[in-house]
Amino acid sequence: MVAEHRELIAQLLSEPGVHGILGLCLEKGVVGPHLFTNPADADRLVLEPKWPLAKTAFFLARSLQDGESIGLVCRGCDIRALIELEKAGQIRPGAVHFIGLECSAEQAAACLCETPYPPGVEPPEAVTVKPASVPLVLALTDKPGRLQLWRDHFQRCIKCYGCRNACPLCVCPSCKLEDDGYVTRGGVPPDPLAFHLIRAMHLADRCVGCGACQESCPAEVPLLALHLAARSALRNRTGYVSGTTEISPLLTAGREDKPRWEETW
Amino acid sequence: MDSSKRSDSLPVLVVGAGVCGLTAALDLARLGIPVHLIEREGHIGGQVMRLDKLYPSDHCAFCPVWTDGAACLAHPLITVHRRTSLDSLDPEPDRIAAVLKVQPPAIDPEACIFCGLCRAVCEENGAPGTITMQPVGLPWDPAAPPVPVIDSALCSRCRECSAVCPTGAVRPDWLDLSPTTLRLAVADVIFATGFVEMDHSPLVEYSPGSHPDVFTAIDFEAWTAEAGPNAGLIRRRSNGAQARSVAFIQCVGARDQRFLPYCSAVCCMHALKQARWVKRRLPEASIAVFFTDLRSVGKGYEGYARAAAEEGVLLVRSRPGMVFSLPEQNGGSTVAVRYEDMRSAEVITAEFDLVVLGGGLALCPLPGASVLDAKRSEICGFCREPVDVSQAVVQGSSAAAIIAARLIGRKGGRQ
Amino acid sequence: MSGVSLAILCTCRDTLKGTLHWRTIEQEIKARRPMTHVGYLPSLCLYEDLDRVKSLVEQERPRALLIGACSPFAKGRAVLDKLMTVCEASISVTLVDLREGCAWIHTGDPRGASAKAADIVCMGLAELEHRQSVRLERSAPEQRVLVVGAGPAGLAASEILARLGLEVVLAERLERPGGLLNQIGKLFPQNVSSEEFLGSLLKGIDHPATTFLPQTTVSRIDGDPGKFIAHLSRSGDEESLTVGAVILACGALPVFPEGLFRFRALAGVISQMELETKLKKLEADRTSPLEITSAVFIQCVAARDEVRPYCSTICCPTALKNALRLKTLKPDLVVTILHRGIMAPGKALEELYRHAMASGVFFHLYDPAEPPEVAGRERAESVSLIDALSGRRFVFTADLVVLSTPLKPRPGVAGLARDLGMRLDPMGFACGREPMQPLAAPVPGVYLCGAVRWPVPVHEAVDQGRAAAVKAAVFLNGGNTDRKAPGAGKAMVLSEACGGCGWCIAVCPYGACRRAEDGTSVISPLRCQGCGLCAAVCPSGAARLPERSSAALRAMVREIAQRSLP
Amino acid sequence: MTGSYSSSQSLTRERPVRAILFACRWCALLGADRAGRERLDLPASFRLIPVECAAGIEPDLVLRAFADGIDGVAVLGCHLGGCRYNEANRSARLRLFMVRDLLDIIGLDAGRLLLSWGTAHEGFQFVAQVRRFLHKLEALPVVDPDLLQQREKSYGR
Repeated sequence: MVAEHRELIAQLLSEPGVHGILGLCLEKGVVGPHLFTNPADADRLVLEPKWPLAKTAFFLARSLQDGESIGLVCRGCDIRALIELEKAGQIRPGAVHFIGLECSAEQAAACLCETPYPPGVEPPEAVTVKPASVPLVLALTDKPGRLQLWRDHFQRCIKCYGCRNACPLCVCPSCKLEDDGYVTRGGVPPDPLAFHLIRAMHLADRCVGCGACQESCPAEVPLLALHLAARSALRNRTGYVSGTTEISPLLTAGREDKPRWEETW
Repeated sequence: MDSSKRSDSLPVLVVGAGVCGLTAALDLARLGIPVHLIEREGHIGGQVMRLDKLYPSDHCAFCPVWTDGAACLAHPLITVHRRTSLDSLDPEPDRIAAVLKVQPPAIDPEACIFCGLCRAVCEENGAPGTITMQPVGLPWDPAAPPVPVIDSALCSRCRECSAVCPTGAVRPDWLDLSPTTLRLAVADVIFATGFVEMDHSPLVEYSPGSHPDVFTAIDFEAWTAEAGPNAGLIRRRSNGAQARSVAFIQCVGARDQRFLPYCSAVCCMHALKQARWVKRRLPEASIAVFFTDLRSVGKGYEGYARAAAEEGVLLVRSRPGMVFSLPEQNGGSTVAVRYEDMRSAEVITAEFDLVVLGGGLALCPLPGASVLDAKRSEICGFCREPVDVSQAVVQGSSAAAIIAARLIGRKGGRQ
Repeated sequence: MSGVSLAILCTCRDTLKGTLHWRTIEQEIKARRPMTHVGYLPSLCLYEDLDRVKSLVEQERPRALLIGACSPFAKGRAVLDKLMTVCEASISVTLVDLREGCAWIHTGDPRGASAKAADIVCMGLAELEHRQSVRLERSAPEQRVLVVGAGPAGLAASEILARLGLEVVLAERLERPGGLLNQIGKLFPQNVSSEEFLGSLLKGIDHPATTFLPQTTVSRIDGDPGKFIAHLSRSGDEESLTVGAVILACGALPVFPEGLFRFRALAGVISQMELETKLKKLEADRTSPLEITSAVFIQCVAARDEVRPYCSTICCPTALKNALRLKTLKPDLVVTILHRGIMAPGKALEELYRHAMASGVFFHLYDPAEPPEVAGRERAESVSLIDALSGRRFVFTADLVVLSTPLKPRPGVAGLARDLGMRLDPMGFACGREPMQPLAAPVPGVYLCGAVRWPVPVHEAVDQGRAAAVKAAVFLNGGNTDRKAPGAGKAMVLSEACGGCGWCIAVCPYGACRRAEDGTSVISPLRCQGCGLCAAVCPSGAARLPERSSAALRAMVREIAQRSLP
Repeated sequence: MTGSYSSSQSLTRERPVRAILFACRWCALLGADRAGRERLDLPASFRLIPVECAAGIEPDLVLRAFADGIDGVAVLGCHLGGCRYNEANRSARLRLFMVRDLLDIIGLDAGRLLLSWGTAHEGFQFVAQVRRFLHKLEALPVVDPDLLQQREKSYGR
C-alpha cells in the first residue's frame, strides 16, 4: 500500500510543473507534514496517522506560479475542502493533484464521517457509521438538555481562534469573529451565540467534516458535532452536501420556483 | 435633456388617476413635460385600489400602485387635482382650454394632521360614521395622507369638530360649497377614465339586491380582502357564517345585447383569482365558476386557469338563467342558481352560500373628447378598450410616448 | 462642526401627550447620549416651524439631525424633504416615526410607549452615526438606444425614440423590416391592410437619428446600464457598439403543426400562416377565383396542450379575421371554426366575433380529449368532430382545413436575456416586472416589447413598442426620480477585506457583482439597486451598503438590547 | 450554576419580552403604518427596524441579536414573487431557515426567529402576526443568562 504511493509520488515529482508533493513524512521517528520535492525522498512517505493537510496545501497552492502545481497525499475530506476552496475562487483549478487515501473504520467513526474515502471512488464496504458512535450531543432530543450541554461546552472556550485557524475553509482576509460588532472584543468565553453560531452559519454549506477544528481545540469543545449538525440540517432541507462542484443552495435556492425544502415552522 | 429642466411646453392634462393615468403622467413628467392629473375621487390609484390582490401573481394590488402614486404626488412637474372632474374642453389653435370643476374638501388635507379628534368628538355627540378616517376597508390610498372625510348627508353642521381641531383644518361649512371652477390651458389631453360598474338593477333574472349574499365581483373583493372588514375570512353577509359554497357567474350584463354588448375582458381572470383565494382559505368549500368562454388571455393566464381547475375550482360552461333566494329550514336562506348543463341538456338548480356576479364593467364616458380631433388627445386604458392592469400601464405609457414625441419633436428635438 | 446631535421631536399639536411622556423620553435620550440636544416643535408639517428648525440647526451646529415625527407615509416624508432644503448637505438627517409607529399603537401603555419612543430616537441616532454617504461619479448615459428586431414593436419604439431626440440603432435579422407583418395581409380588428400599416411604421424610422441595420444579429450584450456594449454581427463582420439602453423586440416564431391533423400529408391542410400568404395573394388579384366550397378552421393546434400549455392570444382573432376574409372573397363559402372557447376579450374583438357569427361563420366547441379528425385521400375532404356542448357528432366537408397554431419563443432570446439579467418564463418568453412595469427588465435600461414577452396582436405590439421607447427615454433622461429610503444606496466592496469567494456574484439578482482582475469582487453602481443581498452573504463583511451598513443595523440592535437591560 | 438551570425554565419571565422586527419598507412597513393609522393596539415590547429589503438581513446580525439577549427576531418581507428586488427575498429564505436550524441545534426554540413573507402587508395581518409572535415569546423562557454572560461585561463602556 505505502509502497505503491511512494512509487506514485516519485513518478509525479518527475512530471514538469509539479512543484512538490505534500504528504506525511517519517523522519527520525517523528511523523509530520513534508513537501517532497526530491523523488529520492519518496520512501520516507507514510500514510498514517490521519493528519489534516488541506489548509497547508491551500497555503502552498496559493503561492504557486501559473503553470505550477503540487501534489497532495491526503484523505477524502481534505480533497473536498480543496474542492470547496476552488469553487470559492481561492485556488486555481488544477493547482493540486490529489492522491486520495481511505480512512479506517475507526477513523471514520471518530469523525462521524459518512464518506471516509476520496470523492469519485466507489465507497468501500467497511465504512458505515454506526449510530451508536453518534455522541450524545447530536442524539439529545429535548431542547433544554441541548442548551445545557452546549452552554457547558461553550463555557470552556478560551477564544484562541484555533478552530478558525485550523479550518481549511476559513480563509477570509477579514473575519467577523474579530469584528467587535459581532463578537465582543476581549470577552472570554466569547458570546456563544455569536462566536460559535456565526462560525457555524458561515460553514453550514462548506464544512466538509474534517474535524480539524475539534482537533485543534484546547478546550475540547465538540465543534465537529455542531458543524455536522448544521451540515445535516442543510442536507435535510435541500439534499446538498458540500465538497462537490455543485453550487451551494444558500446562494441559489431562491432561483427555484418551488424549492425542494419545506417551509415549515 | 436634464430631468430637472422643465420643458417650456404647455402642460398636458391627464384625466383619471388610475394606473393608466398615473403611468402616463409619470412618463411625461419624467421627460420634462408638466402635467395636470385630475381625479374625480378623493383618492388616486383608481379601481385597482379597490382590489386586494392582482392576478396572475396574487400579490397585493396597492403595493405597486402606491409607489407610482407617491411618485406622482412628489414629482415637481405633476399637479394632482383630486375631487376634480372635467367640465368642458375648448380647442384653440395652439392650446386647449380646459374647464375643471373642483369640489373643495371640507377638511383641508394640507393642514390636517390626522389626529382623529374631530371624529372622536363627533362620535361622542352620537353621530358615529359621520366622520370617517380614510381608509375604511378598500379602497385604501397609502399614497395619500389619511385625511378624514365628513359625510355631508349625516353631518348636523354642529361645528364641534371644527372647534376641537388643533390646526383649524376642519371646516364643515365647506360641505355646502358648490364646486369651484378651474381653468387651464393645456397642450394635449390624455383620457384614462377607466371603467364604471354597470347598474345591476335591470338584470331582473339575478334578482339584484334581493339577497345579501349576492355580490358584485368588486364588492366581493372588498368583503373577502385581507385588508377588508373580515380580514380575509370568507363570510356570508346574511348571517356572518363561514361560506360553504361560492358560485361565480360570469358575463353578467356583459356580452349581452340589452346592456353591454362587449366582453369586459378582465372578469374571467378576476373570478378565477377570487375562486382560487377562496379555495386556498376554505379548501372544503365547493366553488363553481359559470362562464361563457373562459377568456384567460394573457401572459401566464392559461396556467393560472389550469391551476384553478387543478385546485378543485369547478369550471362550468353555462350562463345561469336565474338566481333566487331559497329559504332554509333554520330560517335563513341560500342563493339558488338555475342553469342548464350543456352536455346533459338538463336544467339544474344548485344552492350556494355566496354568489358573485362578474362582468358588466362599462367603459367610462370621455367628457369633452368629441370636440378634440384625434391628433390632440389620446385615449388609453379601460375607457378605450377593456384591459387589465398590465395592458393599461402599457397603454398609458404608449399615450405618453405619442404626446411626448409630439411636444418634444415639435421643438425640433433635444439639444 | 460639533459632535452634537440634534433631535427635534414634533409634538403633533400636543395630541400625543397622553401616550408619550416627553420629559421621560428626553431624560432617557440624554442619559444614553449626553451629546444630544433635544428640541420640541408643535407641528413640523405645517412648515411654520421650519424657520425655528433652521435657527436651531444654526445655533447647535449638529453633526446629525434627527426628526421624530409621524410616519413617512403620513407627513413625515414631506417634512424630511422640506428640511433637506434648509439644512446643509454635510448634516446627515433622518426621520423616525413616533406617532403611527409608537404612540398610536400603544395608547394603552404610556410607559411602554415612552420607553419605546426613547429607543426609537436612540436607534435613529445610532444609525446616523454609522451612516456613510458615498458620492458616486456618474457619467451621463450614452444617448443611443439599440432596438433589437424591426417588427411592429421595434419599428414603433424606434419612431418614438427618434422623435424624442435619441439616436436609434435598429438591428434586424432579416433583410426587410416588418417582421411577421410582411407575411400577413390584413390586421384585425379593423381589417386594415398590413402593407399600409407597415408603410406608416416605416415612415417613422425614416429619420436622420435612426440607423437601420439589416441582416444584423446581436450576439452578446455586456456592459452596464447607460453604457451597454452590444456585439453585432452582420454577414460575418463583428462590430461592437456602445448604447445607453436596449429594447428587446425580437418577436416570436410561428409553430408549424408537423404531424398534426394530417398537416402536409393531405393537400388542403394548411397552417394559419400559410392561409395568410394565400389570402394576401388572392386579395391582390381578385380575378383568380377561390376554388373551394367549404373551409374548416381548427383552433388551438399545438397549443394549450402539455407541450405548450399556453394560449397564444392572437389565433382566435386571426381565425375570425380570416374566416371573414374568405367570406368576403366568396360569400357562399361554408366556413366553420372548431374551437375550445373563442378568445375574443374586449370590445373590438367581441364585435369581430359577432360580425363573424352574423356573416354566417359556424362555430363548434370541441373538447381536447376528443379532438376533430381530418379525413381525405390526397386532398382534405372532411373534418369530423364531437360537439362538446351537444355531444353530437358532426362531419363537415372541407376543401380547406386551416390549423391555427401558436407563436413560440425564439430560442436565441435566452442568451440575450441572460446578458441583460432578464428572466424567462417556463415557456421561454421573456419576463418584465409584472404587473406594473411589464416592459421593464430588472436591470435598468433594458426594456422588452412585443411577442418576445408574450404573443400579442399587432396593435398591442405597437403600443408596447411606444411604451418601451418612452421608458428608455426616461431612463436616459436621468431615470425616474423615485426617492429611496434614506440609506438605500449602492453596495460596494471593500477590496482589502474581500476574499474573492464570489458569493456576491452568485447571489446578485442584477448581475452587478463581478470579479476584478485581482480576484476580488467589484460592484457596478449602475446595475446595483441596493437590495443588500451581497452584504447579507459576504462572509468577511467586505460587501456593504455604506449608507445603511450592517454596522448601522448592528448599532440599532445594540441600542435595543442595551436599553432593555433590567 | 448548572443546578439553577431549571428555575430559569419557569414560565414567569424575569424581564419583559424584547423583540426586533426587521420590516421591508415596501410591504411590512406599510402594514405597520396601517396598524398605526387604524390605531390598532399592540404590546410595546417590540422595536421595528425598517430595512430596504428583507433579503439584506445578515444571518450573523440575527445571531448577534440573540446573543444580545433579544428574545425574538422577526424578518418581515414582501410576498414571495412580489419582491421589489428581482426576487431577492426568495434567496434570503433558506439562509434564515438555516439560522432557525442552528437555534434548534443549540437548544433554543426555532420560533424565536419569525419569517413572514407578505402576511404583514396589511395592517390587520401585521397586528395579528406581531401579537401572535409576542405572545409566543412570552411563553418562552428568557434566553439562558449564562449563555449571555458576556453581554453585561461588554456594555461597560
